[in-house]
Amino acid sequence: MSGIAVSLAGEPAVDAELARAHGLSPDEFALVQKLLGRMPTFTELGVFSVMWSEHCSYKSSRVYLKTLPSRGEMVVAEQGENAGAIDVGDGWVAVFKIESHNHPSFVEPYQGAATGVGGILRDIFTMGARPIASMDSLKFGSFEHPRTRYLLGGVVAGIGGYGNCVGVPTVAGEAMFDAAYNNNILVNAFCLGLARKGELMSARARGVGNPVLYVGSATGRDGIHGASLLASAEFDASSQSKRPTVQVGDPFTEKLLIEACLEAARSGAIVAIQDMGAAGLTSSSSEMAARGGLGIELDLDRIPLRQSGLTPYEMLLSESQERMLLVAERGREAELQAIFAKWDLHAAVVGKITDDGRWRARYRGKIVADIPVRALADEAPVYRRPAAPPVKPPERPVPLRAHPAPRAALRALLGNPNVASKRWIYRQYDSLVLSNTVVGPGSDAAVLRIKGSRRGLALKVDSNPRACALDPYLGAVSTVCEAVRNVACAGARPAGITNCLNYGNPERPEIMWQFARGIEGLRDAALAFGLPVVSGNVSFYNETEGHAIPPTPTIAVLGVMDDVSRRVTQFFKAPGDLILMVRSGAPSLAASEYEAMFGASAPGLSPIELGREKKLVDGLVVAAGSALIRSAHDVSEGGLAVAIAEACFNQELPMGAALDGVDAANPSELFGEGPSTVIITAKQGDLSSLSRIFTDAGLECRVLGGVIAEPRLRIGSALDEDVRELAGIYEGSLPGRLQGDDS
Amino acid sequence: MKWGVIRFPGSLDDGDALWALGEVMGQEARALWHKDETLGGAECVVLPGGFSYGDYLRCGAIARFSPIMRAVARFAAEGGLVIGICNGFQILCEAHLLPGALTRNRSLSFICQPVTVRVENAATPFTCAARTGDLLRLPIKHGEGRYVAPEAELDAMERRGQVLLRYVDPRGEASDAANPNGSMRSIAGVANERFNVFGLMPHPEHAVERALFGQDGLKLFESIVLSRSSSRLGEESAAR
Amino acid sequence: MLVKVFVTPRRDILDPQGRAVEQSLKSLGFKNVSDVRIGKYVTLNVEASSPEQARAEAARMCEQLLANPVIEDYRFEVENS
Amino acid sequence: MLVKVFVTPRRDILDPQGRAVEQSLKSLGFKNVSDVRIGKYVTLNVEASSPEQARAEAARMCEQLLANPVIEDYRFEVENS
Ligand SMILES: Nc1ncnc2c1ncn2[C@@H]1O[C@H](COP(=O)(O)OP(=O)(O)O)[C@@H](O)[C@H]1O
Ligand SMILES: [Mg+2]
Repeated sequence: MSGIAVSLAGEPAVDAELARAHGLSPDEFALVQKLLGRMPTFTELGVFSVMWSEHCSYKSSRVYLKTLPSRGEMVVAEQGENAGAIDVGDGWVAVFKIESHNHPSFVEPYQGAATGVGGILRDIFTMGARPIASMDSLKFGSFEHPRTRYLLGGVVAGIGGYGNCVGVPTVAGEAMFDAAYNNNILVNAFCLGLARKGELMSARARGVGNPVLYVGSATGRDGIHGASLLASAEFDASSQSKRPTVQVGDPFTEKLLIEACLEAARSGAIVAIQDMGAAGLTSSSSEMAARGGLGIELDLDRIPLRQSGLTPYEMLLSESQERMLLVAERGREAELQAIFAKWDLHAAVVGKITDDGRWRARYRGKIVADIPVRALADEAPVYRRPAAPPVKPPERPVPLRAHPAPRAALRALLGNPNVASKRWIYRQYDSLVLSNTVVGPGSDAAVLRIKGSRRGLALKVDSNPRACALDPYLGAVSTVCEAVRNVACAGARPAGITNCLNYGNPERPEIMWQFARGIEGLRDAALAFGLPVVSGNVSFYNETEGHAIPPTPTIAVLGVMDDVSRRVTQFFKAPGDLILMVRSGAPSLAASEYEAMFGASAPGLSPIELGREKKLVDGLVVAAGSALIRSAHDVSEGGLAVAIAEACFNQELPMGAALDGVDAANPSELFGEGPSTVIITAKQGDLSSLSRIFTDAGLECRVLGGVIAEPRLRIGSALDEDVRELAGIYEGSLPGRLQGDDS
Repeated sequence: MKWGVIRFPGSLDDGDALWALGEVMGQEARALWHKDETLGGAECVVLPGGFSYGDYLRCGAIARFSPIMRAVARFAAEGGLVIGICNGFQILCEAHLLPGALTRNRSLSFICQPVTVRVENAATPFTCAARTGDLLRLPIKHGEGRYVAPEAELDAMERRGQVLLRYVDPRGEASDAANPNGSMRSIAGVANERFNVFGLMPHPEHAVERALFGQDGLKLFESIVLSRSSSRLGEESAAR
Repeated sequence: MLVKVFVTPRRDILDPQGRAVEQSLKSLGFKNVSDVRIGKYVTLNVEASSPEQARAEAARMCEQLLANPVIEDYRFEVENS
Repeated sequence: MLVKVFVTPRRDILDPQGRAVEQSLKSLGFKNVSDVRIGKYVTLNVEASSPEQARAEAARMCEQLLANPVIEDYRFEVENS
């Protein structure tokens, strides 16, 4: 059955040219006609173009994503629902996901980043979980680039502006500056929510005849074609009013939506619910219907509008923020409307669930779209695009002639914005609201308590584009290892992964190859740690004028602690404690910050043995659980010397360290990065039990020296530095570069 | 004693205040809804932190017209105890229950960090469990916390002892560097002339547990409990 | 009727935003700029039977909500639209 | 010369602030109010030899800093002062 649908007066005629302008390839346009059994109407063409866009359909990545391990004992909801969920014990499930908002943030940093936070929050509370923490992973161009300060200031203010206003603490994140992102910054936002087990909401429509309700902000012309046709000059130029407009966030409405939706979820009157994200009304309605194997009918005359004169095409494609679509139990509409009214939100009945498997939209007595639901969701094209390694080897920094003196290198590294304190960023975020943050930003991973339970959750997000540029497989593996290790350093057992895969144009074989290798790395590492990948997001086309960003898989890990009082921070605690180093292999300067600053001196990345990585992480968890660890810090950007310095920077009372067990003449020992290395401190009396945990596992575990009261950092005869001075360099770097923007 | 924590649309730290008062301190604390017209018998009303009505136009400007604010004004006029924290402070200023106004931080950015404040007058219901000169470590988290008022009014307030908390350095000295937001005279918290309404930018409700931020915030809530129980004693003996 | 309201920070009150913008303008090369002040510009429509009535309403709106006299001055214009 | 700049949110762009203020005005009894938009009102002095020169500078300041063309429109006036 082809259904009948009509174009409206004044709408352009649908032909191959218009389809192309909508980003549909000739084959795709032919497939549309075949699935419909006729020519699409103008509205239908718009609907197909967004639903089949890379952003909504995952057409280039789907075959790869299927290879990721998504199952596990603790997994409650999997890929396919809006976010993954994991059973964390005591009747609680954690729901978490990370998503990109790269291009919007480049165009308008404040609103782009703000609406990125808003979107990921909705993915979480749409599942019936209360958002309890956010993280942000940011990549900017170098500070020499004229737009970097503006973008950094705007993005950070936008994340804070939104997150602070909805009352969800931003507890951790990461930030990096590199010329490779000059023209394509990355803004990846993560959100974690908690729900009672058994109370998760679904996005699967049920019940023929059930009403469809629209809740939240009215629909405007925001972001029409934001998801698909960002660059289609001819089409844009045809009409000023059709220019995609920047989406502006309204965190206040979002806060009301959170409260109202969670209250409505508890009423039991909601059958299914989904946020209106990319391709707003279209994707939320068709995806809910598709999951339930049903049809849906929308009455566009009832859609709340912000301005008059919106066409069906615009209503269906609008990406106005702070909107939710839900399917209610028939007869309980009024009950739900009363809950939303309590929160000053309007809930309008805009359609119903049908049994004919069609996605239908009516407008002023006419049917403007009538499409098989499956055609929009399941029958979207899927591509296995050509993938091939690049012909040219990856670019390397200029070779290093002579190593700088350790003292100079350490100071330079501490002042390098990629290593230096990110306080300038995170102090613009409320990290305290909700009274759960027992370890906030500044230590390796953040730790939250769960009120009314002894348990805690640890979380961190990481990426490692330098390593990914050298080797997209090993880079992805090492990124997973780092995020897992950060969570373990806090004393938590890693429990699940979410990822945001930022790559260039997938139509280029070398990008597709990077992506494929990245997925393999993510998969192998997840399998080795026994961790499910519960959710994720793919962001392609991160390139400008043929220059792609380095492959940047961003990995966030959630860990669980049975006893949150056993949490560990990275800071040295007391003089007299022993400083130990545990590692899984020898570090290398390849792809390190040292190399980026001073020049290339290493042939390639060190290999990673995942079995040893897992043993190291398991050892950390066991040792923390037995209270044998006083502090633990992951060695990452800047290497061992930087990690030791960071551990000395205890905000309450700076500590010192005296190390004799380091080969200070070897720059890769001091500044190398690479496979796992962790700095641990312990009481003298715990040394043997602690080191046995690691040596029994076949790992290198060495005493490097001890914590001293005098705030000095001494490494053999190579270094003897005043810790307060080093802290000044470390803390002063970002504020110094942003002078004038802040006091 | 009985506490009421008002929940405005956009209140965020209401749950934290209820947690601190109810779970940590064992007080009888309940949420009050902004559309209510009464205070449900509360002996102290808390206006919590957050972004009421998105803090659009000016912080607290819209919330002060909530129905419950008429009850709060009446309660305050009768001598009832009212404390506004952060956004609550902003609302109380907008409602003219406290003098002055809170404006954009000198740095123009939101700041979340620990501060040290000095108790300037311990002879009030909000500070009586402390001593004048005591230092408290509390968190701030706000974008608009720069306290301003006309100089002449500030002079009068200082004379009457209405400045209850001032930002200081860890040694207890007020200085420009220790002033996180550029507040006039480093003011962090003020009371009205009758000393029954108090507003402050730092968050005592986030400093009540050792595991989170330390416990210095308890001093302020304990003061209120102490002053209530002594005034209740006074009322009882007067009745007898 | 179209009401335009101009809300400006009071003279005696520090305007850090104005100062920051002045700094930025100077560093962009606008050396001969001074006294930058940043206020609010509110526009609204009010259905009123006469400009006088619209003006009276606008004055009340400003006093009650749109401006805070402790820190701001205001001024408004009414236009037939 | 005194330059007055009026920055307003672009028509199609959501103005949550304006919406909240409109709601609030209505609940204060100003039922006949609509279309509230909130923008910025920037005043500054510029030393210029002629109104034309001042106008040219003002235009450049707006484009470079005072307005964000992605989401805002602007308009300005120059007065001899
Ligand atoms: N953009 C950000 N937002 C919030 N916190 C951040 C951000 N960037 C860094 N941080 C915090 O600063 C600390 C150091 O970050 P990072 O260098 O990524 O840690 P690590 O090297 O251990 O992975 C962490 O506590 C992290 O959460
Ligand atoms: Mg790091």
